Amino acid sequence: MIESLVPFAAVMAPLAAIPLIAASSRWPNIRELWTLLAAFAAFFLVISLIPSVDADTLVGSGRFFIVEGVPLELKVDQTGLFFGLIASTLWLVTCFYSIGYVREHREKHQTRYFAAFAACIGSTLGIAFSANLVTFLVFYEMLSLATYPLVIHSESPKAIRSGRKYLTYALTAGIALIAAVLWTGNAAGTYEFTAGGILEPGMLSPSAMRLLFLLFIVAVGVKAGLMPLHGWLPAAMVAPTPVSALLHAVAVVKSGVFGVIRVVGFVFGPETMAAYGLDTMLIVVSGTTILLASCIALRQDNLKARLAYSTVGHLSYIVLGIALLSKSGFAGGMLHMVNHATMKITLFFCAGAIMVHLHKDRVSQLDGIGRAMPWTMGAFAIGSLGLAGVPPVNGFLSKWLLCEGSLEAGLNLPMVILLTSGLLNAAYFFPIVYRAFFRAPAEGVAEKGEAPPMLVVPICIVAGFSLLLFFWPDLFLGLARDVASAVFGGGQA
Amino acid sequence: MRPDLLNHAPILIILLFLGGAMVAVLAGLLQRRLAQPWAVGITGSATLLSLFGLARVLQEGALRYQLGGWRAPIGIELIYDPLSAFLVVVICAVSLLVLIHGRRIVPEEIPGREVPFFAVALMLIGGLCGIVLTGDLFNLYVFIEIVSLSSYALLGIGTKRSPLSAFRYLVMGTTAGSFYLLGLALIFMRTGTLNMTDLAEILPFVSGQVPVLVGLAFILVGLSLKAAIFPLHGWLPDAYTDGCSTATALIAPLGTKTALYAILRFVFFVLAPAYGAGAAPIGTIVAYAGAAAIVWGSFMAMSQKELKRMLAYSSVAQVGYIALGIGLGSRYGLIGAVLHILNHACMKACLFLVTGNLRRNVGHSYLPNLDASVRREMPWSMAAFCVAAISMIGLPPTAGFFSKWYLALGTVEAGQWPLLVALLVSTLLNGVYFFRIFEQVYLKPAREGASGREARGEAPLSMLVPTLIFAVLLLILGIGNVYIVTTFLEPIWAGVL
Amino acid sequence: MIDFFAEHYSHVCIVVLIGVGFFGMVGKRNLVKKLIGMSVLQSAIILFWLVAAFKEDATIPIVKDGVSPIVPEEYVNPLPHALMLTAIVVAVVTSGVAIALLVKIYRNYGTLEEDQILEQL
Amino acid sequence: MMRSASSNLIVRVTARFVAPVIQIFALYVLFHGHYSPGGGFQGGVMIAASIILLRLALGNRETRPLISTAVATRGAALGALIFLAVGALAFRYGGEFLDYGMIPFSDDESMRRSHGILLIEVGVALACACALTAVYDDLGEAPGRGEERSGD
Repeated sequence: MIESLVPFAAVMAPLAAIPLIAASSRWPNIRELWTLLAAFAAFFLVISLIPSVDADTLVGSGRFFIVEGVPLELKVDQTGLFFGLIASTLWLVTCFYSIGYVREHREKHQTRYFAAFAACIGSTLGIAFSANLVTFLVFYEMLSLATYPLVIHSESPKAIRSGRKYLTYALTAGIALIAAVLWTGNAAGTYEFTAGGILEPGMLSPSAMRLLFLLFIVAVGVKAGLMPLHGWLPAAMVAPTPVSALLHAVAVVKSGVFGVIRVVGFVFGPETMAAYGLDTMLIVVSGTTILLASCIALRQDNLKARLAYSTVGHLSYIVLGIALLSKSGFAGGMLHMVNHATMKITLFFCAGAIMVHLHKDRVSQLDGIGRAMPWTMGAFAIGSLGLAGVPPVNGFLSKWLLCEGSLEAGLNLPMVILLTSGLLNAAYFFPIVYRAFFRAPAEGVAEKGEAPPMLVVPICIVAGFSLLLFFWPDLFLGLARDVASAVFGGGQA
Repeated sequence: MRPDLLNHAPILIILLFLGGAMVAVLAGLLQRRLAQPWAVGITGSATLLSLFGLARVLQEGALRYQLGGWRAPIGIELIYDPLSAFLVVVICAVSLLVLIHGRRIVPEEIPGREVPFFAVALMLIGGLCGIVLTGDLFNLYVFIEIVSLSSYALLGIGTKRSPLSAFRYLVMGTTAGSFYLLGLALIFMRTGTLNMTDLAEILPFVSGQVPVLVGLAFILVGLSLKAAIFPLHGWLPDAYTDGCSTATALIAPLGTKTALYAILRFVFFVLAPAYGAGAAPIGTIVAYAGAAAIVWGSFMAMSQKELKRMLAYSSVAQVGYIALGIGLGSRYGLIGAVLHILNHACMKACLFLVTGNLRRNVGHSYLPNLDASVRREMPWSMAAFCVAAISMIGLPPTAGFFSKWYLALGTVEAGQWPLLVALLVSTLLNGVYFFRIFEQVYLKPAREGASGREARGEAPLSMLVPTLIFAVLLLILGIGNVYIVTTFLEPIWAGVL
Repeated sequence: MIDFFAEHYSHVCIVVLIGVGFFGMVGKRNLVKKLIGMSVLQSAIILFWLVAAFKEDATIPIVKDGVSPIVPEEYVNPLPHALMLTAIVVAVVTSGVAIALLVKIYRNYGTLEEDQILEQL
Repeated sequence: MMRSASSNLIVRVTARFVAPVIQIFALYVLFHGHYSPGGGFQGGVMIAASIILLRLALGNRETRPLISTAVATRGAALGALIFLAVGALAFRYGGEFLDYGMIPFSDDESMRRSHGILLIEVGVALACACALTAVYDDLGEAPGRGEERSGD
């Protein structure tokens, strides 16, 4: 392991920006400068870690004891790097988009918005780089708390109701996580994430093992939107769109999914999972979620709600891939983390651009807007194709790997679910694209033209990512495969 | 600081307060305004002294101070070990901040009575230090009564209702004291000693005798009444609600906690050799009483509309945490209990100080009437409130999370799942009643001109600074908990086993 | 039976006194009567200590000439008495504070009957 | 109210006569405290009793100027301070708190202890007498005065 302060600095960069942001609330330009500086700093710090992390080498920073016997330790392994890359890269893009969005939309409480945003990203990076369960817990709870101001941002009664709902779910998850972490530490004698798991079969009685797993799944499943724990996610769509885009498609929900990866691959380990039938439990839950969420998404007229349910479904793709306990499935799940992130953030950015520019937020209002906003809706089309699993967008790759993993595990049903869900995805996304390009626009839409560049450029960038990652998936795919090999043993690790 | 003076540090700290109180009576009659600076000065120098004393204890080990030159089992002994030295620092520092905060608010809330108020407050703090320091069971009784009497007097000044609440508190408190004394008589009859260390050595020989067991039961019930452990907490909510701001801010964080500390000392240092660590049957009862307190207190707090009353009920719950830790009787239980004594002192003090700020500048602390105007006028106070509340809920990285962590670890280790559930559920319940306030203060639109009162803005510096210091402390204590555990608690635990 | 009472009459008295004290504190609705009950309880416990320290045919523990050998049976243990002196002080101060509070309550409500005070709340 | 001066001549004269007797006996109890049952607390209480007796019998107007409430309050504090000061004086001579045997009142060890305890008892008596008087005054006082407590 290499000792270095880089992981620590990467986590602290956004957190250190918070007081600066708060202090310069009177001067929006300086305030946004801090946000951008922090975003760039975090981005380059994470990028700089890529060369030094491979399957054998970890980068760690600091062993400061947070509770007796357990250090608050940040350690970048490939899994953490994978997630850290997604979060920091997309944050940078979202920063530009956010600035454009809140100014265009004349949001109130912008300082609170940017401060909370920075806190969220700091916590997310902390989750990504956590070396043990306690550190993970600390950042997980911080993330829960930091998201609250963003959910209630508009301060409307509806937002406040959603905020309450969110808190109820998040605090319950936090409780379950504390209990699970304590129990694990007591049973396994360590909190350290270890590829292949720290809980050996036989450490706990079968029923206790299942209960512990259930606690973990409740804890991380809330953020990962596993049904029936997903209720907060559609409600949280009252938040401003960049928040929905980054946090509810990337940072927060992916923290939950990342938690599933850690729990399955690094706490329980495939052996224990299989020994107690925990994988079946997870497959059933995630499979059901995929189908149900896609069906519900079909019925949503509100664009963001449709995206939210689509998110719920796609998060379960990842969980399903991990639950398959096969190398390709695991790699596919991880790859889908990054792919879904780029595609869904594209869609959310588009929804946001439509909302601030044309003040439309319902699917039924979108007739013909593709003519006014060709770039935006073009990006939207790319995202939709990807989510439905059509090449040449990156979504195809991860879905392919997932199906392969399903076969590798000797299970057919998951593959059927995945393919069915692909159809359903097409069914709820393509009509939007169709409406936008092939229906006559409503009055006054065509003259409005394209959204401001501060919004469109980030949209094009993330859509470009989605395409790029189809042609050059090597970085992420390599990382994902390495992690899978480490977890399942053998291979090049 | 002269080193030979530090040999007397434990008694000097108590003397400073008691003597300071007397001088305050003498001097305060001449010039009323001098009372508060004098009290602050005394507490400040005691804080300094206790810090030097702590440093010395850490360097040279525990100090056993024999009063009057009489050797230990006969004379009264003060035990100045890392734990008690540390808690004395906490008591002095917390009271110092609260007394500074009282500069403006005491003359405004109870005009004309500053001198007796601050004199009695000094006696109270001296008594608190005494409880923590003493190694003699009868001396403990005397200090507990000094604290109780000062509390009755302090809480009796205030609103129209406060004398009645204070009287009820007095009746309960005296019953508790009588129980303790009765139990002590039985123990003394059987063992002939009042010294804690001595008793711990003798007790194993008589541990099964009926009078001894009855005596122990009386002592524990008496102390539990003073500490307001469920279901003996009935006096607490009224007493805390009706007192004046500074009095509650002084007594709520420290009063019941030192009684709990006395229980902790008694259970771990006197009973442990005879009955095993945690004194098995008693421990279980105490732990479950604590769990019941946590749940019941949280539910009662949720249904309150007056902020002070809500905080009082949450105190009942917080006492439950500490009781739970003591009842577990294990290493993690002890760590959790002591840390929570410390953390709760800071959290509650912070919350009550904010309540004081609200009462002074907004005119009330009635929850349904709080709205966003409060936050706009008093952004710093409310920020401090948020930190303290998050710590009460127990979210990292605030201090409250870590004491809960150790307590939960203790329950898991002992396999006491119901206790763990109570601990964790309380997090949710605390969340409910504190986020309700956040919503009010941050999101409820201000009613224009409804209050008919001109805005008084943020609290004056003398009130704001102590409040903010507490808020910052909560973060520091959270991050630094391991240092506290390894430095102050580890040697103690080594001594118990 | 009679023997038991004859031998332990002092303890029986103390138990009765404690009972009376408790009854006063719990059963009476008048605050002054509560206070009286409280005082009775305190006195009973002080009495209990003194009874426990009683020793027949013993005297105060002051050695006059210091020549004769000291026989412990001849002297009373002074400790309980000294302690109870302190306990009495505590009891007196408690009563003082209690009476002060009662005076204030009477001024605020015009009565010391708990029921009538509760009506006014 | 109830403490208006008694108009009964016998009560007044008896009280005037009895009070000094009580006080002298109180002093005996005080100064003989370390040889026989008695001491500062008992003596102090008796002095307070005599003062209160006078207040009851003669009324406040006549007795207050002799020992006013303010003086009583300060006396109580002063008494407690004497106690603490003697205790703390032991520091000066290398003893621990209240180790008055170390204070060089005399060469003889037992005499040193005797003098030390006497000083302390005087302090206690002063505190007791004054505090009880102050409490008594305070309870019947017109509204507006604060709580009272004593140093024990």
